[in-house]
Amino acid sequence: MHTQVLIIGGGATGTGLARDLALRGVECILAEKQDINAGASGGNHGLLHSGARYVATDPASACECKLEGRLLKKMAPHCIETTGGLFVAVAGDDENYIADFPGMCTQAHIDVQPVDLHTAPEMEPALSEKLIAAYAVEDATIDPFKLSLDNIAHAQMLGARLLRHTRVTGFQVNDHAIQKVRLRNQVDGKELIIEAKVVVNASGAWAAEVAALAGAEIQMVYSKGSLLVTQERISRQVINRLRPATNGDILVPGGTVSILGTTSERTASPDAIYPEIHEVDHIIEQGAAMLPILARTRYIRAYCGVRPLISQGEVGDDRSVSRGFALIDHSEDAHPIRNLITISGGKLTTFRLMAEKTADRVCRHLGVAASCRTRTEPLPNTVEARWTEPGLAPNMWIRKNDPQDKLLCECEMVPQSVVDAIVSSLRKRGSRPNMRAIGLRSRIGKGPCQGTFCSLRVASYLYDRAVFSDDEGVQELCAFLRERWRGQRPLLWDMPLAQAELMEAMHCGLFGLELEAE
Amino acid sequence: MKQIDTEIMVIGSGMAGMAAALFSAQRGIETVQVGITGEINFASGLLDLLGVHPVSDGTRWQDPWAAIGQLVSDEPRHPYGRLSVDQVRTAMDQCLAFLETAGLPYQTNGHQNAKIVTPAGTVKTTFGVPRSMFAGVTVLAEKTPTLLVDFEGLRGFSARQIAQTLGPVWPTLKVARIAFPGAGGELLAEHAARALDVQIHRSSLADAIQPLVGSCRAVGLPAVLGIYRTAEILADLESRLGVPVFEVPTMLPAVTGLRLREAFEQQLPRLGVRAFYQQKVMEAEVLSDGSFRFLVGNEDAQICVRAQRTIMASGRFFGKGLRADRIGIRETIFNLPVHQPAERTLWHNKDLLHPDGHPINRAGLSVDSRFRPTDAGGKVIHDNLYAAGSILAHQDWMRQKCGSGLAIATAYGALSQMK
Amino acid sequence: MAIRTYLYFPGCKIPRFLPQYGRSTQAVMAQLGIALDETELNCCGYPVRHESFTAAMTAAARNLAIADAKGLPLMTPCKCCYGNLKHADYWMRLDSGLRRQVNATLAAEGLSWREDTPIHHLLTVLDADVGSRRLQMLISRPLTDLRVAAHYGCHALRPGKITQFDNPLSPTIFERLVAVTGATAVEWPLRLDCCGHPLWEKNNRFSTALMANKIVDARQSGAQVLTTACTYCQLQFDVVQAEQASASVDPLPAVLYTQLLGIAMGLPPEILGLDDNRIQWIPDTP
Amino acid sequence: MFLTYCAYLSLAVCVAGILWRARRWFFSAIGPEARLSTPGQRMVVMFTALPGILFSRKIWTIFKALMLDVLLQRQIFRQSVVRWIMHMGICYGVLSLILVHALDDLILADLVTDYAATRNPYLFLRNLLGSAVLVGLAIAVVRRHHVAVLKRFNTVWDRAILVILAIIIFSGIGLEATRMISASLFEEMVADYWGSDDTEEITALKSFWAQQFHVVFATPPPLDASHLDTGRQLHADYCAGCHSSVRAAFVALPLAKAITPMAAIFDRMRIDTWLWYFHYLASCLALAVLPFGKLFHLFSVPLSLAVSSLGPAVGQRPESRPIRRAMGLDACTHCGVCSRHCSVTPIATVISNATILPSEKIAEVGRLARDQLTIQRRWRLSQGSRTCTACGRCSDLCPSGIDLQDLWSASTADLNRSGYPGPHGWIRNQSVEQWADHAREEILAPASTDRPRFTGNPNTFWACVQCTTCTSVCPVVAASDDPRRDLDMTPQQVMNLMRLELKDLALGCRMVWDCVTCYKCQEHCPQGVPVADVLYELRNEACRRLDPAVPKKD
Repeated sequence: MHTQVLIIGGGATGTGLARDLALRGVECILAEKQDINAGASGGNHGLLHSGARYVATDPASACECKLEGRLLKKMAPHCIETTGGLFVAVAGDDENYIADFPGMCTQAHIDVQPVDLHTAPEMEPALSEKLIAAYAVEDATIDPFKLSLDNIAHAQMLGARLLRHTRVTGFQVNDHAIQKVRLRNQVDGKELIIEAKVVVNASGAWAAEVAALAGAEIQMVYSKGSLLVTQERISRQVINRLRPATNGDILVPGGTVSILGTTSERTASPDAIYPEIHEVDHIIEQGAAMLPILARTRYIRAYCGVRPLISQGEVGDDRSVSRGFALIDHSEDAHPIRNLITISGGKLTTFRLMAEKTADRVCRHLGVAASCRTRTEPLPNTVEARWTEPGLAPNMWIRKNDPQDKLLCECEMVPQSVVDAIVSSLRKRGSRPNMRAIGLRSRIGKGPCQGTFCSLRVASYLYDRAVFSDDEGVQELCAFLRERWRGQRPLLWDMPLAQAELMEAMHCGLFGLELEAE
Repeated sequence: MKQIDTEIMVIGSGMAGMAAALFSAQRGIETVQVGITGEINFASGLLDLLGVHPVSDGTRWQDPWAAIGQLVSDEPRHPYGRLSVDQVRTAMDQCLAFLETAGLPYQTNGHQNAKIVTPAGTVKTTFGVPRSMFAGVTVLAEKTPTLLVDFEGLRGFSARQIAQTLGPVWPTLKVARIAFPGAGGELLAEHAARALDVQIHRSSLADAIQPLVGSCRAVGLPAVLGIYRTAEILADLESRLGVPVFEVPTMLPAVTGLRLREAFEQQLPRLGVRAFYQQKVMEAEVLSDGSFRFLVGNEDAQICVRAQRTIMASGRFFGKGLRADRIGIRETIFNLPVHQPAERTLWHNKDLLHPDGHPINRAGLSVDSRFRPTDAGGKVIHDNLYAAGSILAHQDWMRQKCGSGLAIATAYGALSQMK
Repeated sequence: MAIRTYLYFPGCKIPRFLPQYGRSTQAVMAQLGIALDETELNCCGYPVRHESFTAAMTAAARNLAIADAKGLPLMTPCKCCYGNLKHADYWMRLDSGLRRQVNATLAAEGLSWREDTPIHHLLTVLDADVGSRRLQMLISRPLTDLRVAAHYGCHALRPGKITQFDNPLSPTIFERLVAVTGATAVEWPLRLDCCGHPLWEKNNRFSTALMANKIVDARQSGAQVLTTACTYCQLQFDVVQAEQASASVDPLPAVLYTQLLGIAMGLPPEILGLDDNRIQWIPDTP
Repeated sequence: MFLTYCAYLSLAVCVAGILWRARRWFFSAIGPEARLSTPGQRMVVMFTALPGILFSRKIWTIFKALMLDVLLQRQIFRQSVVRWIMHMGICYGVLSLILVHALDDLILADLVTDYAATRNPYLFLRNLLGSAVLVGLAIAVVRRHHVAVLKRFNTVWDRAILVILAIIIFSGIGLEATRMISASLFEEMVADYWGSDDTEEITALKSFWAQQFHVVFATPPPLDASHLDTGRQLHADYCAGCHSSVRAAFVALPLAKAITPMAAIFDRMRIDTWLWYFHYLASCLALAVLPFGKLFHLFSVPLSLAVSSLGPAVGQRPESRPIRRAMGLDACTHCGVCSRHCSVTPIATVISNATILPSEKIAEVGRLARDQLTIQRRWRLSQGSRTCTACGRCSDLCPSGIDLQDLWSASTADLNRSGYPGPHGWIRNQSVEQWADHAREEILAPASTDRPRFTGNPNTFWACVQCTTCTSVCPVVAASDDPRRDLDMTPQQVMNLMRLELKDLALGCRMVWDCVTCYKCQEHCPQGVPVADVLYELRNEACRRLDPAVPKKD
């Protein structure tokens, strides 16, 4: 295959870059070794930062956040809920920090309004009585899956190509330029070669790995962050702990649930990471100080992501490492590679800016004059990406009232028609539908039953629709349930434990999946 | 408050509780049974004895008795280890005999395990199979040309899925999908079963299948052939279709489990068991004379039960016999010591389908040779307190495929070893 | 034996729509030497539960308060009344807010709800307070070789934790009482299901479908008559069935338990109002 | 002269009014049967039926009813003796006053040769009857303001009727008293009936009248024996023929004595003449308004009782039922007995809707029949009607013999037909979607009573493991061959909507309204989710949102 630009990595940056380039009329292919947002882009809060969180450590990127946030609210309103946010401190928090906070915000040009301690509980009844300070900020929430899916969908409409489950296995580098890129399809193992004028390494936490394949060197720090999903929505707004950034100090509402996070733990590699039990307990304890109900409420899922932090060799907490992004043009390395660019670090909030800057650099390499259009061109709200929105499926299902359209997932009320839509959109883009892909693009399996019942219903439905054949269903079931399990395991006590027992009783006790699993 | 005196109090109305109440009533002992019919609602209806050992190798056994022998020698603390093979056999026989009289006949593959198809397309190793399903065991074994029928709107059951999955081993398995007579849209197994029970649509069902049979020598259907009149319905269909008809297990909760539940719930009170279903033990205390006093009810306790002996068959987490918080696992009625992993990180493997299974599933009550709960030091806690069923430690019924056998046998064991 | 007195709660429907239930109950109770206090009471609240939970509870609680003031146990022949009175008893005990609100309303009449007002259904009175032994003694014409399907009626049975009527999943009280009359209680799968009356004149298709299922099942199980101990259920199985009866299927007679018992006690059918039943059942008398 | 005109005018008004009321009996179409016949047909039916009744043994039943229930008012006597005394006092007091007093010139003057209003027994009777009425009025007032149900709903007419009667009686007594003491009147009489100008004799007569008849003269006459003897003599010759002793006026006399001090002023003002006009006009007014308010029951109740003595409405010919209902509406005296015994009265203490009470509902039904109800009041009436349990107590107890139960079923049928079938029907006529938009929570003010106890509280649904048991055991879902088409949703799906905080979508869903409340779902739920209670609560919530009277947020 030939193309102008090969983008490696289908996270927020990669998909954003694909769209940016496509809008500039640059031909590109995006290769993702798993699926959209498989890495940090899918393993975060879905928080559109006001910037106030970084005023102490990194005023520059704090301001970046503010501007990008405001821009995204205009360009992609359908991915964003403008909840507003609160910074709250409780008895025992660092008095000096609280005192300096407003000042630091004004210096960084971040807008904050002090909220008096009587009105704060009216805004958010779940807040602790030990409240000692509260400030209102411009926080909002963003659906990262919808965002990336819309970005890539738009890019594809404009001619970009997407290769899911396709991993880069090597580069053929002759006289300081990548000639060929070798890739392998993870599903059927087929090898393929891509010749691209410019290769962009947007593989986030795997950037160093990928660069290394081309012989380039990047100093990178892996910082894992774990998050918890509560069963119900606990607050209307985003709630931040008013203290130097640390663990378990942000609660972000997301549709009908809330997301509590996060931790920061060094890991040796970005692979094989899990939300660990001690992290979970730690987050809950910390969060409960702000919102006591967090100690009692039911959690339905835990997940984690790895923050790719380009290290400038500093020491200390990874949070103090710049959250600003790193755009590395390897043509300027000691051992230059003329057509390799690495973009990494940064935040979800600034993904567009990162894409823009990268695209500018790419265009300079290609000698293309076209300028960025993502500042002015609103992101189209594509149909295939909308099913990740909680409550949308039941709404459509009820209003459409088609007697033949049965629910496959009862918890989140996802009907057959949604599965059909996702299957056909996947096929339209030339990729094979599987249960995890469908799960990623809908709410299936994201409710309290965590796949206990919907998994088999979806599998058998896909057999009926001849999407599945032979015995692949069994492996699909195993894979889907294993995927769900990652996020359940750290939360298995009380009710969820009973739920999990029921799940194992059916899928292992009755179906004996453990005996079939590869 | 109502006051009741009894010899035996059975706590729990899952498989083990039902079996315990049955055996004790059959022995003519005064019995009170209390429990929420949670777990048995989710019984598959298949009576496992022992299918897999050791779980880490996933070795499946054709001869459950031999398997038990092996298991007991490898894992002496396994509840089966507290029983002789004969006891297990007698327990099973007595239970199957009861089910026969209760109008829910079972069949076994002689003394061997049986293999049966699941809705996921996998093949399950089990022991006691409802007679309405047994033809399925035979045709699977002989790979008979068979028509597997499924229904429109019955979610989670696709004949095509089963046939595709078993294709390599059972090429002669044909499939057909029909609309369940008189039903459009979503179909629930229990509703289909009730409709067939009250004779609605029986003939039209046969008429719908008839033309599809062709050269097939057996017909399989999802397990919806009635709850109370299964034998009658089956005979009816077979005579109309002229080939053996059998049921295939469905997703849980399944009609086959419901039949078990109904058989026990309706028959036990008739055998003289004073059953308080859907009620919990609110308070339990051990009296100085070694007997027990229970307050039974719900938010507000209504009945006071005094019992000489007590059998705990209160199940695990789903059955609410055990309860876990972030710190550890408790037994919910007497707060008995629970054998459990040292900390929560050890409860579950990171892989759901890890061959070793999850350590927490082997947590529970350790018991002495007479099924009396013991503390860590092996000391019996109350002379007249017994435990049976899945609440027992050192077993993993889900992975070993020994749920029902364990429940029935340990219930029998506990009873037969009372003084 | 000493005459026991109950505060009689006939409910709203009996006087106008099912007088035979009232008459037969009176007659049987007289035979048993049980006195019924007929103080005027108000609606049990069940009909208004769709509209307002609080209103339903208030109405019920007022009756309980009156019973309490008179110091009499309350007895109703209607399962729906029984159910709602029990609901009130339960929620008033559990929900202090409701208790305060309701008692405030009752105070205007100098009444107030207090715990532990005994609430009985006709059947529990016969089974527990009178007892089958004493009933047995009064049976002069056992209904041998009559096969009866006992219909339980939902609102007395469920939710068991509130109504405390009998084991909600496998009750036996009605079969026991049928056996007392000398008749055989048949086993029929749908015995615990709904008669369909709550939907009558709201959704007649479902209402009659539910009834039809039960009747088919009862007949299939060999029942000659179906017996009820609830005003609404009887109205459904007698009046509605009679109205729905087509030429093809002959209806299954529905007899009130008090009528059944009365006949077995040798009381004349007129007193028991057997002729008032829309679907005639003539006991084969020696 | 003027007064006579007034009298005839009010009589005319009265007659016209009666005819107008009577017309309604045929023209107001209440109940489904009304659509089967025209007013004309109904009239024909009634008048053709009349002879059949009058010349049959039925007439005896009617006669008995009239005797016992109208004349002796047995029903009222049974219910409360005090009320009976009240009613008898007013009823017979007023009627006999009309006969022996108001109409004396027409009746007594002819019957009795030497009739004079100032002679006994008439003088005494007038006082007696007047006081009887007063006693009745007193009881009525007390009752209206102390019986719980009544005092909440006193209408203008309940008060007006009492006020008018009181005015007539008091003015009458006042009139008698003032005339008694009036000197001017005395002189007029002397001039007219005696015509002597012998001052000495006149003085003597004055002395006697001053002493015996309490006339008050500007200059008090001498009261010595000789004057009095002469006075007595003259009185016997000229006055005694028309004037009995005023001691018989046991009400007016004390009053006369009481006002003696003011006699001179009163006499100068000729207050007696004013009172006379006042008394007369008040009576005319009473006559004129008679057909337009509660007073009409003088005619309508006997009629109603007569009709009801022929048995309940259902038994009668369909054409005659609407007539009877209309008569029933007229026969209501708003005495409140029905509401005092109504089986659902306690419910009206929680649901504030007067039309739950029969005594209030009947008036509203009248307005419904005359098509005078706003949407909101129609809805309230339909709520009042569906709250009725048809226990029939009201019909059994009504002293006016109105078949209220029949009236309710008729009006309920009318409401259903005119688009007020109550929530069950109402919801059925809309799709879930329309519903969700129609009754969104945010457009409503929060609930005052019946705050949701299960819905809106995530804990209610936490335990759910999605096992579908609630749906599997549901007999209604089982009865449907296509649940989605018939019920929109299954119980489990309703529970999940609650968990997902999409309550608006659940309210209009037919599963909620076709639930038979058999509680199987709740009983069988392995996790103790109160499924049926939630469905019940959703109905409460929907009823609240349906009620047009519920305040909307601005």
